[in-house]
Amino acid sequence: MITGIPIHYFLILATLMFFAGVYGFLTRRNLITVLMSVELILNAVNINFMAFNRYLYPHKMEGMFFSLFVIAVAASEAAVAIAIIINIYRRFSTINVEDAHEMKY
Amino acid sequence: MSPEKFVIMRHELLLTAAALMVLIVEVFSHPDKKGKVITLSAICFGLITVLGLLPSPEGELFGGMYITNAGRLMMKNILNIGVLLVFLQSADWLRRDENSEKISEYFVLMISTLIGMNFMISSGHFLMFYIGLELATIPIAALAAYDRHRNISAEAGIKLILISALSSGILLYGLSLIYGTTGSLYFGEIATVFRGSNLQLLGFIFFFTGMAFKISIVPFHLWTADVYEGSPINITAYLSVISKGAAVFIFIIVLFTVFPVIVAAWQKVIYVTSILTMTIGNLFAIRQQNLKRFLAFSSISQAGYILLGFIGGNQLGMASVIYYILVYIFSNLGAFGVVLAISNASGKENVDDYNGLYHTNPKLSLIMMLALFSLAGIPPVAGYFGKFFLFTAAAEKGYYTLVIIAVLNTIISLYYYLLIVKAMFLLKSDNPIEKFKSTWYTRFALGLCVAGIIVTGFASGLFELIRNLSFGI
Amino acid sequence: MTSNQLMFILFSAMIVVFSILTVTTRRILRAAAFLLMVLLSTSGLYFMLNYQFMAAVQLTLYAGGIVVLIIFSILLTSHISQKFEPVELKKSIFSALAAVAGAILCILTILDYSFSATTVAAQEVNMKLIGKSLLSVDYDGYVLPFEVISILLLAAMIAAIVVAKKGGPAKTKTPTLN
Amino acid sequence: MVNFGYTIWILILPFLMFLLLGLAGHKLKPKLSGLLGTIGLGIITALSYVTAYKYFFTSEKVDEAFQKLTAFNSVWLQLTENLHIDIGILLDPISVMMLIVVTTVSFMVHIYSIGYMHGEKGFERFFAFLSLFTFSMLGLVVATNIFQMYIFWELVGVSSYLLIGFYYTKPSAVRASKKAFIVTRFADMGFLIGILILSFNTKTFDFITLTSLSGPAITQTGGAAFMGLSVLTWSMIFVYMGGVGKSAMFPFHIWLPDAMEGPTPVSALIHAATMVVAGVYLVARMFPIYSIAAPDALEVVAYVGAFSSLLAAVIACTQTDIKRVLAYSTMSQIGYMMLALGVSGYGGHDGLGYMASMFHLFTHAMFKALLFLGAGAIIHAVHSNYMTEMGGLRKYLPITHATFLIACLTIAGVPPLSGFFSKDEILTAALHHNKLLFAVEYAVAGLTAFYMFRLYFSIFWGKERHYHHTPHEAPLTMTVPLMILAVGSVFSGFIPFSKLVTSDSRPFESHIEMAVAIPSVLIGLVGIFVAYIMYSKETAIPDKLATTFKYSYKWAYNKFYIDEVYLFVTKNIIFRYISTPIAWFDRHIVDGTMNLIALVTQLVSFRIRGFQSGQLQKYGYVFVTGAIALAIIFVYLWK
Amino acid sequence: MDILTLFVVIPVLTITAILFIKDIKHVRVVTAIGMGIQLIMAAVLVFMYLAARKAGASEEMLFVRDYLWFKNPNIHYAIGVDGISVAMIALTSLVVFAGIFASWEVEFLTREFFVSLILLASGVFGFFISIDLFTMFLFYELAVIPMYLLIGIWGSGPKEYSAMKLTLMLMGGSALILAGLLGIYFNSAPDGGQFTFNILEISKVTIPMSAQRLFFPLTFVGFGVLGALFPFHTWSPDGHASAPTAVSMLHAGVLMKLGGYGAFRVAIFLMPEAAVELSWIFIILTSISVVYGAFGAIVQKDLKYINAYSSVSHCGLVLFAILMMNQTALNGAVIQMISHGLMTALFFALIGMLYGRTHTRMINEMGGLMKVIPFLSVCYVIAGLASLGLPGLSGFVAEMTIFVGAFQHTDVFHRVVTIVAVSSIVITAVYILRVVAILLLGPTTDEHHEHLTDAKWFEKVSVVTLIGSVAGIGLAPYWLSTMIGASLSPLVEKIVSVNPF
Repeated sequence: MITGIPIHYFLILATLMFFAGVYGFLTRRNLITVLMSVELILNAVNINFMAFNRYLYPHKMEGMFFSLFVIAVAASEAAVAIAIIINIYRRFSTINVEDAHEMKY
Repeated sequence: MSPEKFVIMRHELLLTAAALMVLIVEVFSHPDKKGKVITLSAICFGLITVLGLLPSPEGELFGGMYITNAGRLMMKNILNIGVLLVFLQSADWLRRDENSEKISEYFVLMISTLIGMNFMISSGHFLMFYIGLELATIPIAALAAYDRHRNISAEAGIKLILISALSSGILLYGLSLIYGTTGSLYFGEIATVFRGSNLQLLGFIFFFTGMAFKISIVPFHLWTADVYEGSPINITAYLSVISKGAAVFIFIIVLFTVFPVIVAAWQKVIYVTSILTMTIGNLFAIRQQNLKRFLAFSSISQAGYILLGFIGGNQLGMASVIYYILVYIFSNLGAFGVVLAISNASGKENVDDYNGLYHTNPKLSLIMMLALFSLAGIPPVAGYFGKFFLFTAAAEKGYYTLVIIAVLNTIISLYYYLLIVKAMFLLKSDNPIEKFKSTWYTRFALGLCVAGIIVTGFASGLFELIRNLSFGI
Repeated sequence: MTSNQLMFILFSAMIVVFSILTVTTRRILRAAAFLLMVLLSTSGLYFMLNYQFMAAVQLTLYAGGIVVLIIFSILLTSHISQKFEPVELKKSIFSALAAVAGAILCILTILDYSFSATTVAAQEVNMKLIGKSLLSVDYDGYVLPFEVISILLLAAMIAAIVVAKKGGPAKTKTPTLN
Repeated sequence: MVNFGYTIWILILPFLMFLLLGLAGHKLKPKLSGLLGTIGLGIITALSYVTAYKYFFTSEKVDEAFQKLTAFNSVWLQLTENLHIDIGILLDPISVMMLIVVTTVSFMVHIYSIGYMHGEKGFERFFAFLSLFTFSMLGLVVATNIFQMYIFWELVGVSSYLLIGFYYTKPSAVRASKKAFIVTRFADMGFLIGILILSFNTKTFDFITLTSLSGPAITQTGGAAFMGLSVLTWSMIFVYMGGVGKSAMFPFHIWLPDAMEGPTPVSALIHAATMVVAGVYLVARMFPIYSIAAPDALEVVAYVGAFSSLLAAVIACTQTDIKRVLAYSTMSQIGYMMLALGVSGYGGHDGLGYMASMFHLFTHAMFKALLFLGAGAIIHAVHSNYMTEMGGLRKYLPITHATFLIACLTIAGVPPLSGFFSKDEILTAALHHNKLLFAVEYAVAGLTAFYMFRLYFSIFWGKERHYHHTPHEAPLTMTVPLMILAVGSVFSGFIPFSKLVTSDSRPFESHIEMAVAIPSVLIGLVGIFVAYIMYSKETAIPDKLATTFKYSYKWAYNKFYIDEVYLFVTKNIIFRYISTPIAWFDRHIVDGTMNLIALVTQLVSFRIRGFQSGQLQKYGYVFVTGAIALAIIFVYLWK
Repeated sequence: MDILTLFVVIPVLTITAILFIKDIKHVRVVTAIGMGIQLIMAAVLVFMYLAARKAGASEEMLFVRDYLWFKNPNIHYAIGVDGISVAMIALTSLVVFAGIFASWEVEFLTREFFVSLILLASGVFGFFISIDLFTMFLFYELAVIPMYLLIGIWGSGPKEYSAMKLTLMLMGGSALILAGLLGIYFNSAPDGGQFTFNILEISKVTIPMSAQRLFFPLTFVGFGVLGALFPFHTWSPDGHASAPTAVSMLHAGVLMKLGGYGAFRVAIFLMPEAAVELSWIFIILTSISVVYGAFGAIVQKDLKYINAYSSVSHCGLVLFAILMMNQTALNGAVIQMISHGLMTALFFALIGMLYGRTHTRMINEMGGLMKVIPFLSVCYVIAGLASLGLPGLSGFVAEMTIFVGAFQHTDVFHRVVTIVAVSSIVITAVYILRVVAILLLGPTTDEHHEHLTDAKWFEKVSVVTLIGSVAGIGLAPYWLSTMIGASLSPLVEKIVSVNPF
């Protein structure tokens, strides 16, 4: 199903998504949206792995499995992060990322 | 699986068993007797530490996904010792009322991170490496946010987990590039086809970034201070010593087994970043008032020194890095142990609060001084030997400029370590920390630290052992 | 232009647009929705790549699991109609610069590299093979990561509980620290 | 061969005495310690006389020449293969002569001091220092090598320092002692440099080797030239610098008048008879080199000597402190000796100046010690140093008066007293060498007679002053030395020096040249006469003269402002423009740099704190840009 | 156990003993006993050494022991002594012994004080017996660090600042040394073979010139910092001024000698070629040190500052002589180290005692003390005279040896700088006499000072020990000079073989 589509397309797409995520990480105010940006980043990486696997090394499934585990890890990461975010919300009554700067310098 | 393979994997298996056991005990024990969990865990972990020291066959399991050899075993043992010390030190803290609900969780999380580290160290495949890395990070974020009644604890937790997510994202991106250009994620296979094209270098740099985050190398260090300050002290200790040590270990393994081809490239990277790390870490440390934050920056600069051992790309460097981590575990945990004890007794964490400490708590002050001297690399304590070997390793490859910069940096670091010594010994205070007696756990832990600080240096056999074992990595 | 290419363009356009929307929209629930769209398009890509299993996982785990989790937490912590203040211009410009620079760097480097497809015959990815690989202890077997990830999930669960658990007795007492 | 091995005791005894009195002195009774010191010195004096007798009359002569005998020599410090500092005893005519001078005067002073210092606090200390001085001076005299001489040279310097500052609670004494030490120390630096250059070129310190006619110093007349003079000449000039300092020649003479702050016996011993002539002795000791290998340096010696003697004589005419007058007189007389050496040739009758110099040294020691001790007795009696507060004392102090008169006549060169002979020889030598120098010395002879008798008349004649209590003659311990020295002053002129102490140690015939003798006696008498007119009674002449020649008088009275120049150099230039800036520089620039490094570190540390803003997204920003930067640098820029 | 190791073991034992003593009053007694034993040991060592030499032992180092410590890097615990180290050990034990008596009355944290002091001493002893660069460096740093506590806790004035400055600057020096040592190590086998830290072995090979050019300046400056090399001397005035008596004594007396000793043993001896090539720079710096220190001392008002600047001058002379690189000058350098060690210790001891009585160190606040406390004053004068190079005291011997040695160079440069250095003897006289005049002589200016008490017995022990040694060396330098000279010959041979002068 990928004939006619060079691998570069997938890679560029993943890169764009990746850096969109990075941009989101750097600018979003809400901790949850920051977390969402992280999910974007991880998703981009997954696309990379899958594309490589399919295009270049289709005889094995390393890339695919890697993506699979990344998803699992991302899920657990998100779970913990959300737990902490909720905790923060309880304490600060806000989840604005800029408000979490009690410690500095 | 044959029993032999169990023996090969005994670190991880034992730890898993321990974690499960703690969970089970938690479930079945009486709510008022949760304190027993501490004793149980400490004893249990002590046993694991001892068992880990037993000789073991080398080997690969799971088709090369899990690799163990004497060198990696030694790294795990070193971590075990460190974690044991952390456990002992945290006993008093866990007994506080506000923590009594979550004792076993604490242990389970700690042990599971250690399992992650062990898998990371033993990995022969980047998937194992990645999962180990995350297993070693995610629970720590929760631990950093452990103190629910302290705002900064939660702040530390969120900072840690988000930055770590970003970093692992970048790391993964790098890994994906490496995978794409080499066709494998097995260490051995990558090494055979890795050539160092631009894309591979890019992948390596992103991979390096992820590791640099764990080791807190400048400019990927900024989370360190905040997280260290916000976390409970024993978590900070754990982060600064165990977590960092494990990352250093796996980093050195990866560098030497996966990327030997581009040694020239990573030497340059390390050259620059180590200078940055030492200098920036030191410059920030100078001004710190909070001891945890102070030790955070100190640990950043220590990471810079550790990189000196990498740069030689030689066996001496490898050995000295591992040795230094061992020394660093004793020294830093010594320092953190004192900070923790004092914080537990008085709630004070600032340098000013330590004024005149020697007059009320001479032993703690002496231990602190010893630990700081070891961190600063003052003879005859172990830190001196560790630093010396690191510098020797760098000098062996002719990096004299780097060595000079490093030794000049040790002067700055000596300055701020001496500030603490000054506070404890020289200054007087109207409101000193009152005299208090530590519990058996703390004493034992600090005693071990002191013994480690003193003995590790003089006992040349230890270094010889590490040198011989590190050969196989 | 083949249908493949059309589909790819469709998915990638969705991904790019929704990604950017996810990180720029000022309404949080919309952001979650856009994220969901991105994830869905991604799973479409996986279908294209002929990884149906992964596409399914993506759908269930990512779209179904994580996004739901996120939406729950949004509901817990925010008003649905809440609109963010716009991002500081300086911050957004610099961040965009960094992101664009990084993207350009990566893209140029990728374009610079000539990938050579393997000559080994492709493997039919079916559930049986996936299951076998997942439980294999040999080369290219993934039982160990599978086991370890279970520990990770367990640990994450406990971690989440530890963090989110409403305070025990300590909560009622005045904290001694700080 | 006569055995002189025992002469080592001449050195050891005073040293032991010094240790004994210095360490245990305060436990002894003062009287006892004084007595011990004096007895010790008596023994040494006796030994010296025995030695002199044996040396001059019984020791073997080779080719009629007195031999240089090394009575004792032991390596003290090995420096290089060739260079080693020895401590030993060298006996030759001049050293033996000096032994006599030093021990005699010292013995006299010891006896005198028992009376003079009676009841003073620190009596035993005084004697300890005297012993130390005697030890050092004797060591200097008998030095076998130039470095031994330097060692003892320094030691006499320090004994002089200690003795000048004996009244250490008196600020002026403290100042004077400091000044004396530092000025001579500065000169000694020249001496040391001279030694270094000399020894570098000759590879030896040993006097016998150095002065031997076939020795390295004389045969290889130095290496490369510098500013037209050979290196050897330079070294000898530097060595002479030491002599200039110690002998208070211009321009290093300023310490000597101030040194009179010390107890008078000390002035007599050190600053009149013995130590100050060390410079002369030094030149004499090295004389073959000066004469044969470095005649230019010898010229320097002559001119410095002549100028100093003139300068001192002029100043002496205006001073009112009797000890200062005597001090300038000493300087003037030493100038004579220097001049004599400077105009002397080597060997036979050419060496007349050398002989004359030594002769004058000997006689001067006698009469100048006498003058000082006499002055001491006077001061003892009237408790003042100023001749303006004295007058008509001859009634009260008959013995002192008589001996003082003898000394004055001697120094004025009235025959047949000893001064006449020695001065006459000097003038003769000068006449044969350089008419200008002769003329100067001739004038100085007149001035000498004038100011000595000005002193004499002002003290013993003139108007009687009001004294607090009637002056009385000094005790026997003080007058006996006066008398002995007076005898010496009278008769020492008859010692046949040309037979004993000559430049090449061979005797030669010398006789009085009437053409020189008669004018010199005449001018002496003229000087005495003028002084008589002006000072025997209270007259207005001196004041009138002083106002007539207001400026020259003022200059002379203020010692030509040389002290002020020195003060300017030390206070303003060294303290204000060298030391203070250096101290400032050190504290602010050098130290400041170190502090600045620390400060900059702190400042940088403060400045970069913004990185650690606490903002998670800023951390992320740094993280991402860091990663991108690393990638750009290491993937593309720096491969 | 060999005799040399005992020099490290005895201090350690003493420390242990101190730690276990209950009664704090016995601490100083135990310390004195321990260091007394050390002193006796030093004497025994001197005799053993001389006897061994007399018996014909002709090795460069005697009593050599070599234990492998680390295999790679090739680190040994290697010890051995030659005449120079024996002399330095004797000096150290003397000064330490005197120092303990000088600090007899330390009241505040007595136990800790003596422990730190002995720790410092053991570092110094270890340094002098080591012939392995690693162990040497280890002991070197060991000796520097207790200074911080000693000055910081028991010091006076701006003690924290001074202590910090001193420690940092010295550690800065040692940082350079460390780099230098590593450089030497990795060039110690230019023909292949095992690298080594052993001085004797390194001295047998020629380190490549390119390496020498880099590492000679590093090591020399590194050690020079401790040897108060201009312009790295500024720790000295502040450090000395703030340090307690015994520490000043030990520091100026012994620790600064580590600088000279190290510069000689490591920098010059191992890298003579570069030393010859680059010495001119350092010769200029050291001659500046010599004159500059002396001039700086003239206008100081604080006794300790005066002495500190004087130490800069005198230690500058040590380095100056070392750079002259011939037998005589080196001999002079070693004697100067010993001589300066003794007399500066004496100075600081006396200053401490004066301070203990008058509670000031400002010379303009004191005056006429000679009348009140004659014993101390006389001792001060003696120290001063030793310092300005009076014959019969040790300073003279050292200075003259140096000057004569330095003047043996045939080129103009060396001789001109020698003359510059000679000029310091005058300046020294100026400031010494100035102090003596203001401080001791003249009338007593402060009426409170009229009832001071003279030295107590322990002070006398301290002072007399030092004066005795100063005078002993000054009166009979021959044995010392020959002992050092004999040990120098093999070293000098190596240096001279490359020295074109």
